Amino acid sequence: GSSSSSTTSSSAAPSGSTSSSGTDAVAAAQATIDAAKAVPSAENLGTAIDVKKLAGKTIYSIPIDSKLEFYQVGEKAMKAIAEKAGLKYITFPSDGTPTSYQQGIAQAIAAKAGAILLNGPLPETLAPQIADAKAAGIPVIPLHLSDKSATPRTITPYEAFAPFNDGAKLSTLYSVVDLKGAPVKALVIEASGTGPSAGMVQTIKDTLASSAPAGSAVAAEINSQVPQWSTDIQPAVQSALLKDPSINAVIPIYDSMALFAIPGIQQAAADRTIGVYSFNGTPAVMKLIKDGTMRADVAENPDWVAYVNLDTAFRGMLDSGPIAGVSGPVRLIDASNVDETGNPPESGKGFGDAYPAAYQKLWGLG
Amino acid sequence: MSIVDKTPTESADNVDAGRVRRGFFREPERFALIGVWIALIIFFVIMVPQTFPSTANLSNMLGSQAVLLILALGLIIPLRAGDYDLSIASVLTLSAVIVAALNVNQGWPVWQAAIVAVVAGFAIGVLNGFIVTKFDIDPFIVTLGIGTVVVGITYIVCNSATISGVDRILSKVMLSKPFLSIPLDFYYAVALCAVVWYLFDFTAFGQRLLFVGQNRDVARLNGVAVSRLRWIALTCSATIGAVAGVVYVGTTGSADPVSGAGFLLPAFAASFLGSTALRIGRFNPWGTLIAVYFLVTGITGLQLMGAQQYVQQLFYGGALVIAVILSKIVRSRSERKRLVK
Amino acid sequence: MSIVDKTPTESADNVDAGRVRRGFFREPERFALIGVWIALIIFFVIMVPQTFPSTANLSNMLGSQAVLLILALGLIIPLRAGDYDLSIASVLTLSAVIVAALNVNQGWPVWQAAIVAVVAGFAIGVLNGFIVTKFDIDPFIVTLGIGTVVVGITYIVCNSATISGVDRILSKVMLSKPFLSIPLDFYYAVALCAVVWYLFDFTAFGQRLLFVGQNRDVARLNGVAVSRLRWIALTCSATIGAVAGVVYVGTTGSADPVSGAGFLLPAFAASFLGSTALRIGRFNPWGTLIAVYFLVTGITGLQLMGAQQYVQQLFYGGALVIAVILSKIVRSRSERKRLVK
Amino acid sequence: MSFAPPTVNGGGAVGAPTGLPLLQVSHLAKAFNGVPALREVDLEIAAGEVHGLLGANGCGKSTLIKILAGFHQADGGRVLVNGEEVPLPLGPRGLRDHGMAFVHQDLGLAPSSTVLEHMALDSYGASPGLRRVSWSSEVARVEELLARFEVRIDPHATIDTLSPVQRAMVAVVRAVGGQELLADDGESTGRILVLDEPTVFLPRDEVELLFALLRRLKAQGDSVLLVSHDLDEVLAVTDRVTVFRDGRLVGSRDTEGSTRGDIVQMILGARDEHVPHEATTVSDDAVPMLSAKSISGQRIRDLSLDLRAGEVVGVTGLAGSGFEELPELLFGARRLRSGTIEVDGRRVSRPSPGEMMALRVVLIPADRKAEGAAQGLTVVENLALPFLTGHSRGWRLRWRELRELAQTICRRLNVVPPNVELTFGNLSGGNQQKALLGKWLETEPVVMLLNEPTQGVDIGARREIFRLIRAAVSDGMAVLCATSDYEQLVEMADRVLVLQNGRLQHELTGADITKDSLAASVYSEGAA
Ligand SMILES: Nc1ncnc2c1ncn2[C@@H]1O[C@H](COP(=O)(O)OP(=O)(O)OP(=O)(O)O)[C@@H](O)[C@H]1O
Ligand SMILES: Nc1ncnc2c1ncn2[C@@H]1O[C@H](COP(=O)(O)OP(=O)(O)OP(=O)(O)O)[C@@H](O)[C@H]1O
Ligand SMILES: [Mg+2]
Ligand SMILES: [Mg+2]
Repeated sequence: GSSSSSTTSSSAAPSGSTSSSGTDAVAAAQATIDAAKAVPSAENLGTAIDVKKLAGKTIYSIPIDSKLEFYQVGEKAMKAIAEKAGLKYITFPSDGTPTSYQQGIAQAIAAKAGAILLNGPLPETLAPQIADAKAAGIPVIPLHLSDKSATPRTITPYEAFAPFNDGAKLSTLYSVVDLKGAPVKALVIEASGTGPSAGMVQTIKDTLASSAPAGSAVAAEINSQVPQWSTDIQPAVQSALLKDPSINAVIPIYDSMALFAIPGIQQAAADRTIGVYSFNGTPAVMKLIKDGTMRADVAENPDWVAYVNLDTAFRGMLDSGPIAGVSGPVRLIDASNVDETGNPPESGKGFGDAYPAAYQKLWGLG
Repeated sequence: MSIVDKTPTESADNVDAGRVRRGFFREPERFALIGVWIALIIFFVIMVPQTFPSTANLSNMLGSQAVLLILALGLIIPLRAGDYDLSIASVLTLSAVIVAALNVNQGWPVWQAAIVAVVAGFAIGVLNGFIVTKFDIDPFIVTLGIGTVVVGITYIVCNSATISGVDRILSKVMLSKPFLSIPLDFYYAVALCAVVWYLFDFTAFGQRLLFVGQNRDVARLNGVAVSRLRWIALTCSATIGAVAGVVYVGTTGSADPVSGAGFLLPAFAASFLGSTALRIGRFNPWGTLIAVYFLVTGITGLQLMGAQQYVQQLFYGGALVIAVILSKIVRSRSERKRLVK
Repeated sequence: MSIVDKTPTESADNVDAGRVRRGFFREPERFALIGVWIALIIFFVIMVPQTFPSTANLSNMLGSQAVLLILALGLIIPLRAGDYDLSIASVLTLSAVIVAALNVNQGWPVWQAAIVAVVAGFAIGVLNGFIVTKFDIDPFIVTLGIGTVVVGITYIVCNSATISGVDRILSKVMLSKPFLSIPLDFYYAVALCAVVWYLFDFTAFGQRLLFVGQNRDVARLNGVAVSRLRWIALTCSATIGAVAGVVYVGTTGSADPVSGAGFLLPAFAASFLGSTALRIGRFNPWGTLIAVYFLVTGITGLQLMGAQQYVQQLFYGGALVIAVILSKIVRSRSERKRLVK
Repeated sequence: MSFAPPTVNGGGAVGAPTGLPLLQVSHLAKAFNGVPALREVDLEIAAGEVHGLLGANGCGKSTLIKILAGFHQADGGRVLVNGEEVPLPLGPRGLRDHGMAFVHQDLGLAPSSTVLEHMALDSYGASPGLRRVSWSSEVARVEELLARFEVRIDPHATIDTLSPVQRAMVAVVRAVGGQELLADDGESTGRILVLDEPTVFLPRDEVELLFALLRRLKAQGDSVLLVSHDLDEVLAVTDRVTVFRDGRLVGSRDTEGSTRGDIVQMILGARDEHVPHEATTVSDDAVPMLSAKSISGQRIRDLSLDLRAGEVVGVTGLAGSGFEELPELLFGARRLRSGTIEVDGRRVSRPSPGEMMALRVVLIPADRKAEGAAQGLTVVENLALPFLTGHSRGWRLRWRELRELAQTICRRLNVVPPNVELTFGNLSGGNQQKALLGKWLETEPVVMLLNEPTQGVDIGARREIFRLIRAAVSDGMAVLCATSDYEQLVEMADRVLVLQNGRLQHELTGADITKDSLAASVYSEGAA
């Protein structure tokens, strides 16, 4: 339970590559933001497949920790969709330990599952068990682990991607817009233990270098492993803000981090106006947008994600070839559109209602 | 396995001199930890002159550790009686979640929610104490088990979700900075320190607790109600754990079912490290306070110096061990010195 | 034990009478835990008839807990000598990370990497023992501190990231199922159980360890080299912790700097729960094995019944407490029986 | 239960060649935290002698023994065995591998381990101990040993289930057995058995049997070092005695032709004037301070007795007769199986130490180290414990008052050193005992329950303790004193209850209380 955060001044991006003037950057960013605030569309979801063939099969899903809200919501959504499509869906009650994932896969194999979904656990940490599944002819499909720009793993040809880097990019751009042309001095909070972390941090740096006013940069990074968020993030944020008074934006790569970062900001810099911009769309966090403590959150729609995940799962079970670079959409939530997410905000609200039908059609069930 | 260092708290240099030595400067080893602490502060003042000595940083360091300090103060009460309480961190989490759930989801006034949370903690403490004393079972495993059950309950209460948006009043009560720009929760922690100190050093309860921790039979043959005291001690720790939970909600404005666990080992570290200061070999509140702020001083300083995360880990662990070793060495050194004169 | 709160395992009368009931059926309370375990198994066989009794499930239950069992077996060695080793989980993590780093990043043969890892664990144990015995400091805080340092080192070794792609050979050595379709690592764990059992019950070393744990002064008055034994015990635990780490890498094919910590409390739970079986009040390997598989039986059964995860938590904690209470009740019950005749 | 002189087997070879002493200790010094406990003492033990080591409490006897056993490390001096120097410091095993075996003052037994496990400890000597232990042969050896000494104790019984007497026997038998093992390994010729106050727990008859054993050992060329405060024992069994005073050697002399007085003078440096007390008989119709009606405990069966103000009631009997259980039973420290207890007319339903103390009944337990005081806390903290509520303003303790109180107690019983800030454990046990007695007298009890009150206390202290108890009694306190030390009963008891098999068998009063009459009634018809 000791501190595990770090603050390293990253060298500012070469100003040559930064966009000419602050105002242009803001304008450009503003355009992207406005687009991202709109309800995402449900077009071109990929080639059609026939899911009827899969009726009666069982899907086993192993979340990182079945207790956690984020996974509960997702699992519930996927269960509903799978059953609607005529499949059985079982969520393995994992408890966050690799041991429980191993047990989950073993049980899935024992139960002759049609597919195993890794909703969070890293495939690399389960190589032997995944090999067993392969041997048993069961496809293992990682969900929501890598950005859609990533290339699928060799051990798991089918993988459902997520728009992590889009999220990082949008939350960064929002800070640009928010600061009205002033150079962004961002404090980035990451969790190197999680898969997408490195990519998202890189995206933030690139965005600040390419599409932010000159002089924008990541002023400090805090790296905190998930178990230590509660004890470490707040003091680390406080120290970082003290250490570097120029920091004017805080970008936690996952919005659950914001819950610990915000008190730190209020403590160490009550007098400064520092916006918090993040990614995920956790209801508890979107609520903070309502009361202004949080500026913007790039939200995913767990329900939509569930469709994407199962689409990939079905394709895996049918072995109809993976489709690269597809993921669920994101919508940027700020004070202007937070009310569309419900009151109090609920995950999944504010993404329109076109996509379920679209997927039913895609799967030949509609 | 004794958890209290039973080596004599007095060296025997004053044997032949019937004269009673109780002066402040008796036993320099009592101040070894403070010495290291001061050295550390000086080091950082030199290394990070602009930010480290700033009031902002001071208030940052003092404020950010209040929850941990309160938790550790709860822990040392059963520790003094020779009992571990491993459930205290789970109680903190449950209490925090109860406050948030009642206040946010049920719309109760926050102070009512807080009372319910503390009562819940109290009840858990009573249960711990009951099992430990009635069935005479090692508290280590009892509190480990009950703690796990409490975690389960926590998930039910908050229905596995993070609950945010707790009434701002609570945060104000905890974080506003009326004097010296130090947040209130620090003052609460210090106040609790004083209370525990009074309890330990100036009340019959404290003395009896000490005997229970040192030798249950002796305590019992001297008419001390050993079981009742152990029970009370475990109840105190759980109740204080719940209070820490309320403060925690105040500082974060939200509550989730996992956060609290991270506090357990640091709280133990602080308690044991504290028992090497001021009253060597005995768990004592002021020593615990010093331990907490000694550790955070190091961590914060390193953060301000921009050290890597692992450097902080190395410091945390290293400091723990070295500080303890040091107080031992100084002790025997000073004993030898006393012998020659 | 003393005149106070007498719960003699033998009434003095039948001591004079000479014979104490010995042999298998002495002290039924020794089997309370096994009884509960069997009851649990029957319950699940009835509730989940198709999957629970399947060989697949059996091999799953047995195999998945090998790492935990090995860790717990390491833990009970210092526990028998009265010392806690809180660093053992960190050692497991470090060892796992060393194997992965050397094998994957440095391209060493995996068995060489494993040797290095175990040696590292051995060294940490030696350090723990040195500090504890030379400076006479409570192992609880020493191992807590060293454990934290070890975590720091772990982050350096793996540079805060998960390392995957460890040589499949290792996984084969751990997971292939030559007999009864039970993974090999289970047999390793059982073998270690037997070794520790031999050590505890059939060697002078084990006997001396027992006396050290019960009363250090008595042990010394009997010419036992107390410090050396405690030192050795702490070295054993760390070394076995490292071995557990190697097995762990085998089962996951990868290593990360955090997941190991999750084993600490379960290992303690198993050790203490185990001390309520077979040899009541003494940490013993077979009891530990029973405890580990008793707990996993419950968890797995609940999983197969599709219970929510918090239900598992409630079971885990509840089972811990109830099992311990039960063995106490049965004990005093059977004592009263013995006293009357 | 008896403790018969066995035929000791093994190592019959008579002692060391020539007149070389078996053990020769010279200029041995030891200080604790700078306080000298031993100042350059010498000690010589010849082959085939029983050697007494005498001295007042805290004079360094046990310290010397603990050094030889490897428990403490000497600060300086030389140790020679059979004329060969043994380099200091001795390892953890001390001189065990040179044929010495020890029975320590506190017996050195672990409560929750079995007799067998204790005896097994000796079987491996200094080996690293990874060799397999054959339990069957261990059991055989131990059972043979116990049988030979006619000690009827189950090898698998844990120590905490044994009476103090049984524990003492186990300790002694075990030491002898350990030496035989060495003999079998042919490791040693003449051997030395060291006994630090072994008799304090033993009733007369057992003591006699123990001495018979010692004579036997001596007969075969082995030697014995015996620490005792009972001069009659010493005169009876030893050939030579060495006397220490405050860590210094006073001298050695042959027991042959020494009188009790000579030795007392060596120990105290003063003549010893023996004052027998005249028993005061209290009329039976005086109200009983404490009365027990048909109480039963673990051994005691349906026993009734009254304690009246101003009398000292002694309780004695054979080992296992239950007399040693009585004080604890009356104090509520042991579970009362049946019967009722009244204090000062008030009925106590379920007696507990707390309740009894509230009624001003106090107990001084036999096991001073484990139950008398918290060894790790200071003297003042230990002495203050019963007075906390009395000396607090509201909730606040008045430490100054408590400190003064502790100082007066120490002064009154001249506890040395008189520093109340000292860790209690650093007091010699005799001084610990005085301090504890003073503490309880200070509470002005109406009933005082004593269990072996002068156990391991030197004559000087013993006299003081008697005087203090008498004084309190004459102020109307009632005392119950359970002891197997007849001399003590003669010296202070007005009435003596003799128990057999947990039941009251005889009652002696006034002038009838003599060593002989006590012995007679203890062994009279119906005795086990
Ligand atoms: N471990 C220790 N720490 C501090 N002081 C000690 C220690 N052991 C012995 N002493 C002191 O050394 C002196 C000698 O003690 P020792 O036990 O040898 O006396 P003794 O001759 O055995 O007395 P007794 O007849 O009461 O057994 C005592 O004053 C005692 O307080
Ligand atoms: N660990 C320790 N720390 C301090 N003092 C100790 C320690 N162990 C023993 N002592 C002291 O060492 C001395 C030796 O104790 P020992 O067991 O010989 O009995 P004693 O107290 O001398 O007995 P008595 O006075 O009844 O003959 C005692 O003063 C005891 O208090
Ligand atoms: Mg002594
Ligand atoms: Mg003595």
